[in-house]
Amino acid sequence: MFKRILIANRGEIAVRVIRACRELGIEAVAVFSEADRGALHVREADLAIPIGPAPAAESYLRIERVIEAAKQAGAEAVHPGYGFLAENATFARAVTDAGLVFIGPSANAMEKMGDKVEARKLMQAAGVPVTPGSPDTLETPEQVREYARKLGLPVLLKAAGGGGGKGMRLIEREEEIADAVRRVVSEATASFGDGRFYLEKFVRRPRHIEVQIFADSDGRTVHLGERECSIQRRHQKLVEESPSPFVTERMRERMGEIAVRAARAVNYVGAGTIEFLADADRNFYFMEMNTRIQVEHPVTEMVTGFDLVKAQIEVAAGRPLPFTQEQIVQRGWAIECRVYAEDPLHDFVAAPGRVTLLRAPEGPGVRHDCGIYGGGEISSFYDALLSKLIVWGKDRPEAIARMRRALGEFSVAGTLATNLSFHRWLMDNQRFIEGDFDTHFLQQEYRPLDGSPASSADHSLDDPARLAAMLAAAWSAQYVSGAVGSADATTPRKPSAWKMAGRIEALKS
Amino acid sequence: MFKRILIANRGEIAVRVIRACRELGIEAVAVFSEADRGALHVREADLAIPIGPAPAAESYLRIERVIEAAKQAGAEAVHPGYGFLAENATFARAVTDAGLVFIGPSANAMEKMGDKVEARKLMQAAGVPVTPGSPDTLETPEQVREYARKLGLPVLLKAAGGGGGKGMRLIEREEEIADAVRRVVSEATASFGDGRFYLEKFVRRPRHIEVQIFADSDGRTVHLGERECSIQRRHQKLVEESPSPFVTERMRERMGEIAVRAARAVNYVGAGTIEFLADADRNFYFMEMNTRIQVEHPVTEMVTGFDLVKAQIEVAAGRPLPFTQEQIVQRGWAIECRVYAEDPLHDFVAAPGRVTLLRAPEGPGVRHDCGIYGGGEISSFYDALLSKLIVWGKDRPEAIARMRRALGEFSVAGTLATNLSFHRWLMDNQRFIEGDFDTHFLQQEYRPLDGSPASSADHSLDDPARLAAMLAAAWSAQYVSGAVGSADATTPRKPSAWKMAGRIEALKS
Amino acid sequence: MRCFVSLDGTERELLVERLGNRGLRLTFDGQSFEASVLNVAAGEYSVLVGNQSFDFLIVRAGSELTVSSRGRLNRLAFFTGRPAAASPTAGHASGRVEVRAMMPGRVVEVTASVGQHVERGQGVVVIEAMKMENEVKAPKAGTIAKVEVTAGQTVEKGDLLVVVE
Amino acid sequence: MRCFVSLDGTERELLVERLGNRGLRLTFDGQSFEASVLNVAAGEYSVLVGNQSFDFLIVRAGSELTVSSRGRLNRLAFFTGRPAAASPTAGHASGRVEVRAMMPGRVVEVTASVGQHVERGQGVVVIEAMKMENEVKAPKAGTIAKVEVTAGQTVEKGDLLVVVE
Repeated sequence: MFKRILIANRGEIAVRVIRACRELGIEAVAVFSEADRGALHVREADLAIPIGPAPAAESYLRIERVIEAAKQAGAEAVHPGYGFLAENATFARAVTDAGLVFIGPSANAMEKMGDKVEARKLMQAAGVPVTPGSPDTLETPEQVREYARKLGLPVLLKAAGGGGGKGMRLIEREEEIADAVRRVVSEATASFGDGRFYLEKFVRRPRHIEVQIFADSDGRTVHLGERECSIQRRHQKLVEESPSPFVTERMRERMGEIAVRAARAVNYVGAGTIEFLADADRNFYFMEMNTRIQVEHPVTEMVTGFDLVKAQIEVAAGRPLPFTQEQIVQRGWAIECRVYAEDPLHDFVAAPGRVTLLRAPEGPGVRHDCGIYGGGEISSFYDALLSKLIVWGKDRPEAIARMRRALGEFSVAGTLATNLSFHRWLMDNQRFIEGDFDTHFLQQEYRPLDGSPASSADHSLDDPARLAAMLAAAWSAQYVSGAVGSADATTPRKPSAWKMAGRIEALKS
Repeated sequence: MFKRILIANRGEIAVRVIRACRELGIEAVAVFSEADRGALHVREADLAIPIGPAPAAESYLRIERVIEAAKQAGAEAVHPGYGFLAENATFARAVTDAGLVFIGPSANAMEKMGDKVEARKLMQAAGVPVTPGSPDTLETPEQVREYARKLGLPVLLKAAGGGGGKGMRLIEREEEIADAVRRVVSEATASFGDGRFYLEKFVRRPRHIEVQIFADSDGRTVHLGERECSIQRRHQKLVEESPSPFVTERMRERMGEIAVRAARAVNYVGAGTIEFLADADRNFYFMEMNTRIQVEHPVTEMVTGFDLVKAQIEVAAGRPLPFTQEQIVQRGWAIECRVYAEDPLHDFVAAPGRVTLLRAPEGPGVRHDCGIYGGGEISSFYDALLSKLIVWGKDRPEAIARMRRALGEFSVAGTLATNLSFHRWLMDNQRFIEGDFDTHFLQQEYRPLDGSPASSADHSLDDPARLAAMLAAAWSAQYVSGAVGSADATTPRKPSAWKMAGRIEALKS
Repeated sequence: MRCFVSLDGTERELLVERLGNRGLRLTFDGQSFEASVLNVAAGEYSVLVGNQSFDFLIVRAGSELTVSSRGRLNRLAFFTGRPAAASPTAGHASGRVEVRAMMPGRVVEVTASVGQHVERGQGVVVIEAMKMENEVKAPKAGTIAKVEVTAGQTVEKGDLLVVVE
Repeated sequence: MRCFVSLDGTERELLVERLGNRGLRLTFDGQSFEASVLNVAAGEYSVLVGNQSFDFLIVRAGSELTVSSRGRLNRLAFFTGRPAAASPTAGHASGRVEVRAMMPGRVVEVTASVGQHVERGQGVVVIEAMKMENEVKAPKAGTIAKVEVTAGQTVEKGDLLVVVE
């Protein structure tokens, strides 16, 4: 086993990997930018190496600097986390070339899955269902029109080098084709340096369901069941769960088998995820493979009981998979809420700032994977993910009730905003409770300012909660006059011109 | 289901019950003494009612005041937690007489199990093995001698009304009998108002293993496996785990069956625990039944996946047991460390005080059931239990590694002391790791000041950890002079007479 | 003391008095309420109104107090000395409105130009922060009177972006 | 600055200097060490010594600083202005020793009487606190010169219990 691992990441995932290292008796090396000297992953690590200025391009994304840090620290292996360099084949190769172990799949497998069009072809050859679409990349709007007619509108125009919802356009009418092509090419060129595009049939009422797979270097490949990830905004996942309320036992088995087949097709090693799109009839299609640990891996950990990050490290060290397919049994239900520094009342706009006070939920069935602390500053340079709140319950209703309870214990106060009120809203939403949702759910259902106190007439101060808040504020601001120790002073001694103006941003819960 | 429940307790168990209420959609009513206005259970509750001065006898133990509070708050049921009035049959009766539901067994079952001698007789009649001993209470030292000879020395002289290690004396030689009788009678009279005593054979290398049972009002009775509770000091449990590393599958089945038989013998309803003493040959004997939820219930929750406090409430509301014997399957391994305000370096002496800063562990497999917060005051009026750290792992080695990791994240700073260093010591102890221990383990093995830095020569300041601590202290005390912004100022500007004298209380870890 | 609380446009006069060490009395509209308020830790307050228990975190930033509760209220902002300032992207504003950056970041695109008519809610500037593109919207319908930023520029929170008249 | 650190009886002279905003240099025995120290939150400090990362909670109570680490050190107490005071129950004390209550509580029993000879570690007083009976032990062998408490009495932390000579 390794003695020392460098974690080429920051935030909650870096802390997550540090914890895995600790439990394996491995020393964890953090890297940090100038903005992150006081970040949690630096505080938690055994060793910490500065790697450059605040912008990620000048620090966390600098391959040679990260490898230099690994050598300087005497690390034997590098864990990339997710994001940053995690799916960068050049980085994986550079790590290997430097004589270090890359904790992840081969650069080759990454590259095969990184090109969406090549991956589709490979998957089709391996017998993995893909969405009907153009067999290859297209060149002109005319070709797009031709295939759009074959497939039937609506269709999705997608960048071949894309992923994560970028470089993608829905085409509902033929007139939109020219503009869609122009915008996809421009976005894709800017974002991935690759302007190629292809066409896919648009799946109606799509659910995003993915399967966690795991493989060791001897070719043992297993799946760990599915995750439901349809609660999204702008193609970004907000809430995930395992199992999926939509997936039947038969569908689970088929998805698992097919996911294992997909992984084997690229000789995959380590933790990976096969993302599927499922339609209302429970047909499912390969979307893409994520060749890294996912943000939402904890829900799988909680229902299977296996620590996937520790398993990544074990497999990278050449050990066999620590679980067989037979040992993997889903038990109960897990839900994850991603806590972002963003304002759910104003279109989820980014809302960085200082975390002055933080109170996190605890108790039965609650897991908190956190990347921040009270007193810390949330920088606008990086991803807005602050922490992940994960709960486990014996069934879905218990998991939802527990998440509601845990969210009720969660407070983040400071100059930042968080999306906690969105999660509270979701846990009370009837469609979510019934499991009746697809990837368009949020767009259709979430109307945060409708019916909230801010726009209703329910503003009376005789609501004890509002009264209590006001009194606590008055006390804290020392705006309270009157006779200390005397209950009889009904006349204020010191009339004050203090004005309190309340803007109540409460949702119904 | 109930709409509102009063919790006749404080500390972590009151918070635990509040969480169960929340998840069931029930309002939780706290009661508090004058010392507890700012206690965590008051802050977390929906309603909070003052019940008297700080001493428990004048508040938490005042039956009529607690019932009055329940009526005042409109509660329909009362959860007693553990300790205080939890096993007081008079209280259970008074609650029922007041038209409220007592969340626990009948007063009758409590009384039958409360009298140790009667309970032994009852258990023997039901076919439950009890330690060989006198068939009834004894009256004179002569009778004690007679039975001691029959049983063979050593023997235990025990108070009939006792429990929790009080009113108990080991007799190794006949000369000790007279003194033992005198002391047990005096202690038992003072503590329980009941001077009766009886004799039991002393079990060598005893392990304290208990079985969680649960029954509903229709007589369905199940067991939820065992807990290993042999890590004790002065008969107080410090660390518990489930399963027990000592118990074989066959023994588990037998213990479970016998525990269910014991519960049925008193028509038990709700959560209860049958405590057994096991000898080195895996014979086990009924010790006593605890007719309440136990401090260590979380380890059972984590391996079975069932929420026992919610189940208590459901069963008290007349619902059937939420699990059948077949559904109860132990998965993985759970360990609990009780965090007490006591000084493990000085004979575990009570060490109350203020908690200035608190940083609790989080992440995979970690559960923290906490009764305190940073800024809070730990009163000397009540039990020293601050919180419980519980971890789950897929097997015992993973659970131990995880506990070690979690303890490494746990900091409590202030004027109090905690026993965290003891737990760190334990997780590194070879006998504990091998599962080779009995209830005498702590007394035999724990030598906190041997080999610790305080008594070794390992005091050099070139240990970076010590150096770092000193520098942080110097920085925080603003005792650092010198040129800000200049790295060249090797001569101090302002010589200081500050003296730092370090007393290092570190254990080896 | 007497204080004036304006909640969504309605101003009320309140009387807040101290009762002993931990007690407060609040009077408005002829009704009185008493409460026990305890500052349990830095920025943390426990309040009992009758038997009801509430717990708040209070953070002060400039003249604004933000009260977060773990119960029913999500966030309640108090401003001292001045009436509530509407958030730049919320509500029906009228007259000349300055649209300011709600976060630090990099201006990716300016989608409005001087003299252009914009609808309420129409995007005017795109700021990249936290790896997301955040669209800043016009708080009211009107004409763009000024554009103060250009693409590529870095802005701080509160920096003026455009003016709508 | 120069400071004197006494660790378990050995006194050393140290030189602590500031380097820039976050840096410190410590010199002793002719060796120098540099570190980056950052006060990340109230009472919380992050220290990098070379590449090694440490994290401390520091609490001040009177003249004593307590440094808790999540790493190797459990607890480290610093005293300013005076040498380390031994805890009343620890170590080999000599001369006249005042035995004080280490916690608030109720005296359950006084097991020593004036003039009695006690061995080191022998119980002298039993105090009930936190539902436990805590035995206060003689820090050295000697004769009980004074007994200042009686059974049933309530004591505060630091109250004088007995004197051993």
